Amino acid sequence: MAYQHHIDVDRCKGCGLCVAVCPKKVLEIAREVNTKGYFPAYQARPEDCIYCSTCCIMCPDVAMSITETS
Amino acid sequence: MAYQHHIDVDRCKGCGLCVAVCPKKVLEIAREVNTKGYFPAYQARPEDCIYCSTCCIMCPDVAMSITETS
Amino acid sequence: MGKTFHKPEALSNQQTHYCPGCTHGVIHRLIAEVIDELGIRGRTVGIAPVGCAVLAYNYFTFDFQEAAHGRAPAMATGIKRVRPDLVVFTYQGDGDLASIGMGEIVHAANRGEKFTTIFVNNAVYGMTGGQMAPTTMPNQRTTTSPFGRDVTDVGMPIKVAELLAALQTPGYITRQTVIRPKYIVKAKKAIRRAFEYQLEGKCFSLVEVVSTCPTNWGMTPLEAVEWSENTLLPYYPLGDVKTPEPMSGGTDAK
Amino acid sequence: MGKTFHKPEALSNQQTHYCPGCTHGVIHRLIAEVIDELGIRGRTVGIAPVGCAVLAYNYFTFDFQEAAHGRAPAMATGIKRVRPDLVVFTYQGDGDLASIGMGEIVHAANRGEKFTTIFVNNAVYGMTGGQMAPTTMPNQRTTTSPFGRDVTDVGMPIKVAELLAALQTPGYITRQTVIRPKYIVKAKKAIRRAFEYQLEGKCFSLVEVVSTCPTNWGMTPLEAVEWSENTLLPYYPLGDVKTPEPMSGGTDAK
Amino acid sequence: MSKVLMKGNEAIGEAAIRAGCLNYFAYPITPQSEVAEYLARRMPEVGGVFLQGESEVAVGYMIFGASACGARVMTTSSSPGISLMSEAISYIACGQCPSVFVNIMRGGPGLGGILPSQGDYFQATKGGGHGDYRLLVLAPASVQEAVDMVMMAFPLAEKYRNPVMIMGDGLIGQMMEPVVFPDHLKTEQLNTETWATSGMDTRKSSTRNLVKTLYLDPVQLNAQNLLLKAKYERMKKEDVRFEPYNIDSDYQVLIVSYGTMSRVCRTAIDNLKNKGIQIAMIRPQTLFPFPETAIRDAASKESCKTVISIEMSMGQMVEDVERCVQGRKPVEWYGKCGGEVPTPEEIMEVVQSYLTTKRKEQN
Amino acid sequence: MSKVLMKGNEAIGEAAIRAGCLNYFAYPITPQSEVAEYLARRMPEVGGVFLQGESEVAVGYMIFGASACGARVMTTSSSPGISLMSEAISYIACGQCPSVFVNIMRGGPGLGGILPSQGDYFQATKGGGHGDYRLLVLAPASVQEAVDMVMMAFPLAEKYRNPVMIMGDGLIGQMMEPVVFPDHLKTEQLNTETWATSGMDTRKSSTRNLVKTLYLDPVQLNAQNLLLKAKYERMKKEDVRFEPYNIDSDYQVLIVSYGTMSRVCRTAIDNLKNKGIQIAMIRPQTLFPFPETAIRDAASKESCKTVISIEMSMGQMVEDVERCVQGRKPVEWYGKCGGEVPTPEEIMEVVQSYLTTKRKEQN
Amino acid sequence: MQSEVMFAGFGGQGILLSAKILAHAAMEQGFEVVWIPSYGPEMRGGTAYCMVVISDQPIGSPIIRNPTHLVAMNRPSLEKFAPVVKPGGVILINSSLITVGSGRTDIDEFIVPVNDIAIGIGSIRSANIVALAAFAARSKMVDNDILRKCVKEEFSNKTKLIPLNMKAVDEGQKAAEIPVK
Amino acid sequence: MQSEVMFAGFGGQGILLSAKILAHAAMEQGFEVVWIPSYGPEMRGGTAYCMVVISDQPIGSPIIRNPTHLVAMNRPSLEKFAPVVKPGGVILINSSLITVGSGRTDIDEFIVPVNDIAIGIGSIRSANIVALAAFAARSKMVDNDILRKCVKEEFSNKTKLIPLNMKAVDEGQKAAEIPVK
Ligand SMILES: Cc1ncc(C[n+]2csc(CCOP(=O)(O)OP(=O)(O)O)c2C)c(N)n1
Ligand SMILES: Cc1ncc(C[n+]2csc(CCOP(=O)(O)OP(=O)(O)O)c2C)c(N)n1
Ligand code: SF4
Ligand code: SF4
Ligand code: SF4
Ligand code: SF4
Ligand code: SF4
Ligand code: SF4
Ligand SMILES: [Mg+2]
Ligand SMILES: [Mg+2]
Repeated sequence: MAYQHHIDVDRCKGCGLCVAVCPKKVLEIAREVNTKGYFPAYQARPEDCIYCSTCCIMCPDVAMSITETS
Repeated sequence: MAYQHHIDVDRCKGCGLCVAVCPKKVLEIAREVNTKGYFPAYQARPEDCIYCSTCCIMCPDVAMSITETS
Repeated sequence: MGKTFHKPEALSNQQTHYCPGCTHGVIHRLIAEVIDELGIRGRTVGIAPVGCAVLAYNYFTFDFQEAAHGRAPAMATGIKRVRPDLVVFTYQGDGDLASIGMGEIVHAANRGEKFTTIFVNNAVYGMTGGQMAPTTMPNQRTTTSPFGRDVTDVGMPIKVAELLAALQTPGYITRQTVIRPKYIVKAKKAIRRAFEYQLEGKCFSLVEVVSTCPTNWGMTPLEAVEWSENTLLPYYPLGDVKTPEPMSGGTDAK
Repeated sequence: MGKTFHKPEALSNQQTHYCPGCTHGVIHRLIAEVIDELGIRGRTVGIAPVGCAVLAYNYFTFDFQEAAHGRAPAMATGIKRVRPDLVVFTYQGDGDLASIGMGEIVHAANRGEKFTTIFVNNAVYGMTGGQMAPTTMPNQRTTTSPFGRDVTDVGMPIKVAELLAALQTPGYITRQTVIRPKYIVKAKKAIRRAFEYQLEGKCFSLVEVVSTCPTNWGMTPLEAVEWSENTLLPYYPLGDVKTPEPMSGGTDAK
Repeated sequence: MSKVLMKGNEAIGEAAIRAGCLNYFAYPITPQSEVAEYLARRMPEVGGVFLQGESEVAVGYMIFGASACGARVMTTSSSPGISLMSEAISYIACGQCPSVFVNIMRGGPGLGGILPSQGDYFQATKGGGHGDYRLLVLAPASVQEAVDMVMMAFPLAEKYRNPVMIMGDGLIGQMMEPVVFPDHLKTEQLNTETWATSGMDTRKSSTRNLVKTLYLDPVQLNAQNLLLKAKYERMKKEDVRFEPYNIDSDYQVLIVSYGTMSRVCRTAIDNLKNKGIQIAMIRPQTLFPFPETAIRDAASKESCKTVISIEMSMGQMVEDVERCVQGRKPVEWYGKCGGEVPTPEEIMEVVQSYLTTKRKEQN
Repeated sequence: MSKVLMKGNEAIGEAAIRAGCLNYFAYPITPQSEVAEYLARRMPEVGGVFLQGESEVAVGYMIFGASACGARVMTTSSSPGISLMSEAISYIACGQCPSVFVNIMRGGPGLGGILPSQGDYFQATKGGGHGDYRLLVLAPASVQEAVDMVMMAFPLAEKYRNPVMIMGDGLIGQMMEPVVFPDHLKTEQLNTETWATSGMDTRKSSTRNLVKTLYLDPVQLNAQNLLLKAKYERMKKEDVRFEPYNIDSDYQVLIVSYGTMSRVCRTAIDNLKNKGIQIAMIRPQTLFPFPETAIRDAASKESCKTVISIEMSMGQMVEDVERCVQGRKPVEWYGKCGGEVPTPEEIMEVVQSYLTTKRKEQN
Repeated sequence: MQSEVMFAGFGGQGILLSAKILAHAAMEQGFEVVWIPSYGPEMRGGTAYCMVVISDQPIGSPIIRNPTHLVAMNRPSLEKFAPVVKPGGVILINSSLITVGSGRTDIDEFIVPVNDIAIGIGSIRSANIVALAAFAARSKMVDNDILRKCVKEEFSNKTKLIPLNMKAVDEGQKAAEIPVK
Repeated sequence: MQSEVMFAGFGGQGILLSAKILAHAAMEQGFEVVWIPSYGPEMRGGTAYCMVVISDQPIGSPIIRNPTHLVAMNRPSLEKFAPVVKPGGVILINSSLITVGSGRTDIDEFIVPVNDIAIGIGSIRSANIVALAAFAARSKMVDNDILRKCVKEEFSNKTKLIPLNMKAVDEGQKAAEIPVK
């Protein structure tokens, strides 16, 4: 089974909490603003992601989801 | 030194609390109403009074006083 | 115990409107005696509640304000903040303080307002005709708990002293009663101490006084005293619940 | 920990108005997850406070009412008394619950009203721009304590969970936080337990959640998390403060 | 049902139950505590809810919560208690939740006294709370009418989805009169599907309901206010109630008076009639909507020289009377308050003074 | 003093200090919280008292307590907060304690919105609380006037021993304008000897003072009410304040408007004047006492066809306007509320519609 | 025709109850009635009084300054209300507690040792019913049978007290047989 | 003559402050001024805007639907307010964040890479002052010296920031030297 890690860029407020809690240091904050004026998080090193969902649990804005792909 | 035990009949509401607490059973409730319609307490056995002021301490209506007479 | 006994100066001559045997009168007198002894009549402001003691102002001989139902602690705060030199106390019933006025007393206690509260717990709304109070005992019948207080429906009686003692701000919180002479003597000492803490600017102080309401309990004054002793005191134990300093050896607390 | 993660059904799609990194959002999600898991969305009524979470109703997909400032517990009482079959919770901030609404929460808890309160303690008035709350820490600067909270002037921060636990009526009172994933997992269990007690008709339940307010604390979200952990948690210790039954062995409380 | 002799307060409690109101929240206050005491006994008998709230502030929001989820609900209080509910009443009006508030008025302001008064006319009719809202206000003049108005209040509250207030003075609550209770009310149950927070399962709906009063967008808040205004205008059209007395005579003075005060006026009018002096009265039964047209028309009658608003207050309703008389006749006020109730003799004297002395200049 | 650019809320705080008010109790609420925030910094500087109360209910009684012992004291709040103070205000009025309440109004009813509104006119002028009492109500139209009125409010409160309310809308609190602060007020200190609970030693008196509002005897309570009524009548004689605008022209329409709304009307009047259309305005600066005579006289002018009350509310002041115009001219209302502020263009259109279309029948 | 009866005495003398029974009986007899208590924080002793208005017409003002009759159970009540009673009415004086007269000659001064009678039949607590029955008989305001029925009904959930109070009605009526002066 | 300037952008861009300084400078120059914030629960991000009205007459309505000028610090602000600006005014566009134009031809479209300039002189936080100075110079609304003085005064209790903001004023003014199209 494979997983897909998705960040809804326009929901993200760039708070950085997910970046801080990711055990694999996968996430970083982008340098481009989104439509709301925030700098959103993105998976800088997606290959390191272990889909542990820690970032999702931390995110106050439900901006992240993990989907099972077959 | 002598003491005078005084009951202000019209202040007394006849509650009987003083009667109950007097260690010497000096007090009783009268059978005549006062101007307010209450049956006031009186010293039925003044000779037994030891002027301990227990009745005064208990009286909710400050209807009793003890005065020093020379 | 002195051999003479007179009406204290801080108490007026006016006869109270309280029912026969109601211990509100005893509590009034103790306050007056303490004020006399401390010599603070000229700088004391009392605050009457809404409750049977609403007319308390008639029975004292110093400045008084009358509060709205439950708001005496807010009024006392107003006075004490603008005039810290005055000695301020509130006199409140259990409906007044523990029901409608819960927010005000908790916050005044928590701010550590430097006034004194005399809290008269008679387990019922006296003035309005005997409705249930937050302090009404389990199964106690009142006009609004005609089948007895059902604790599964409206909860347990509130122990005000213990509740306020749970706050972190230092304060003096004690529970006393005046239903018998031996208790009256202790209650007076506690009231005096409460005023002393205020005079020292030390803390908020509250004396809960377990009282009676023969009229609304449907009892004679003597029966009321018994009921208070046998039913209220076991649930509302007497003694200091909180002191602002480590308790000194010789207090009158249990 | 499941390997997939999605927005719960009880949460709407609408984006919140909360500031970046504000943990109100995490708490919302936990409530929604619990409601999904218990399958009670169709019979739940939430009550939004006046505070930053005033618009909380926009973020959930079940019936909601919006209360006046501090009065959510009274509204919840009104609903639960006339419709005991509904599942009712209030969501309240520290200004809302611990300042203006102190009377209402104490009495709802004391009556043992069968609803659940989620109490978000962020040590400040968020919505109105960072004024002092009853839970503001000693020396913490806010717009109305510009020189820091002076505890000799306005008293110590109120420990709401401990205060309510001092009541005699049984209840479930716990303190949690959501500032780090490890705490979030525990907080969710506590929220679930709080709802379960309600579903069992057992008691009043309250989950205090120590939160953050990066905006009014003048911090980045990460700084806020640190400050919360280092300054708030020592004063507001986590864990169950009161349970309605003897605590079972394997709870998550410390 | 046969006649029973009953205290107004208890009759109000019984009427609520017969109106299908099985939910009552209140806080004790003289002179209305008997409503609570009565319902503390009665509600358990009928399987209803009785709860003594911790304060009037809390009770106001218990009413809001309960009515928002679609329950028929009532509270009773007296003047200071109603002041404490004024924030809640403003919320409930904005949230459009049907509910019934009874104010058995006592003397004010402040703690005042506990005797009958009508000092809360302004508070009830102009809104004690903040913002643009109105209550539909019913003013009974007897125990029987109090009962009838309670029975009427719930359907009206539901018709408009608006709080209804019943304003009695202390006497209405405290006196006993014979009453006949109407049968239990058989109204269609209010349709709460579209708005009440009754739980989606209960409604078998997948749309959630929301009861709120916050409208951050001023356009929306203005729209909400226009919606409310339209309801109040509709009340003015459809639910003005009043009782004329001796209105077909060639009256020289028109009295406007309500509640207990109007009964005193009726006695005065009868006595004066015996002396050959014709006086008429309009007794508003709804204080809002106010019987504006009726009063203006009655004041316009040729024979009428003066209009007097007679109140157990220091001149409150008189402002509404002045407003609707529109200068056609001089408008005067007479009243006492704080528990003093003017006697028929006093009223007769006052009325006669306007007939004999030079008509006073209006200010 | 020189001009400073200052936010209305902060200017109100500063003005209080200059008026000698060193005691401030309040609870935060938008759009007035900056008063509290300003005074939280300033009061310690001047040795004054700043306290954030736990609720508006409590704050109301802190004000009562402090003013009863003779201190000059102020609070500020906004609509829902004022509702919560209404019981206290009724008490303070009855207890005759001078004190100043500022209401920076927001949209209502209920939680409403936080934008400027004038929805609390009734509440302020007719008494949100129970019983017969009145507040003296001042309505500033600019930050400078807010300052001036705060400076004026304390002497007025003391003159009448009555609470004074300052009614600004959210804009008055939130906008910045240049202000010049008057010198510190040099009023004689109020004589509190005879009534304030300042402690007998302080007064060097052996008579105690008592501040109360309970009068169980109805004769006494009626007397207390008559005493209050006499004060309100005196206010009507001595302290009506208003500002006429373009009143010497041959205006066809008379506008009555206050506060921020009146500034919009002024712009509309200026614009119409440029188009050759004359409109006048009476701007009440005191909402109670209301400038009744001024409005009646202005409405009576031959050229005037219509009177329009323009409000940021759904028709409140219009009732007072109707009352005092006494049918001499048709009285109309225009307004929006809940944070919507009518623009000058809208006002111009409304006014013109009364000039061109057939004059509407009055209801 | 309208009658107005003032019942007055100490709190605890059962004033409100006897007034209520009179009103009830009058209602049963087909009259319009109003029962108006003096309510107040007077539960704490002091004076209690209560007005009953009985009429064959709808009753207007419930505020009566000059009642047509007075039942005075104690001295302060007599002193307070005797002067305001309308000429021609009955003033019942409880002579067990009142040692003076009404000072009026234009009324029917009706002296009954109410407390003594009540004690005589077994309990001071029936004094209010003694007074009520005596007054009702003397004033002929309500029918004897209806009064008995109403007294019974009033005590229907304290049935133990019915015999005592029936005796009180009898004795009260007997007292009224003294001819009018 | 009355000018009305709308300042608009994200919360946190210092919109209210730059508007305040403009109002202050205009006041110092002898004009009547009003500064009207959009207040709200908007402290939680979103859009912030603020109006400054400057006039040689007492200012009537503080409610302006059609300002004479606009300082647009982000794209949503430009889109929202550009259409309502009165013909003839200045529309400043912060081209660092806005990649489109105003779409108006009847105004002076004034394009300034505000953020880039601010970053260039050392801190993005001076962007608001850059924009203010650029706008003030372009619209010739207030005197340069007075503006400088007012900026200094504003930072008088954060003196460390004065040099940065003086540079921002300079750079802003420089940006305005681009001739009007
Ligand atoms: C706002 C308000 N609510 C209710 C009342 C009515 N009221 C007067 S006294 C009282 C209860 C008093 O009970 P408590 O405080 O226990 O005093 P007690 O009479 O027992 O000494 C109530 C509810 C009131 N005056 N004001
Ligand atoms: C009666 C009343 N008083 C005051 C306010 C203003 N007000 C709105 S939110 C708030 C404080 C909210 O703080 P808190 O409850 O801690 O919630 P947070 O925003 O921190 O989540 C206040 C005082 C109001 N709306 N109504
Ligand atoms: S799922 Fe885990 S590893 Fe992947 S980005 Fe999130 S926290 Fe990092
Ligand atoms: S926690 Fe959520 S909102 Fe914050 S940066 Fe990460 S994805 Fe964005
Ligand atoms: S003084 Fe002592 S002995 Fe004398 S009567 Fe009183 S209690 Fe009894
Ligand atoms: S205690 Fe006082 S009031 Fe009671 S009977 Fe004795 S003297 Fe009388
Ligand atoms: S009612 Fe109760 S509390 Fe009140 S005076 Fe009587 S006995 Fe005392
Ligand atoms: S102000 Fe504070 S509590 Fe409110 S949304 Fe922002 S960070 Fe959260
Ligand atoms: Mg009590
Ligand atoms: Mg908070």
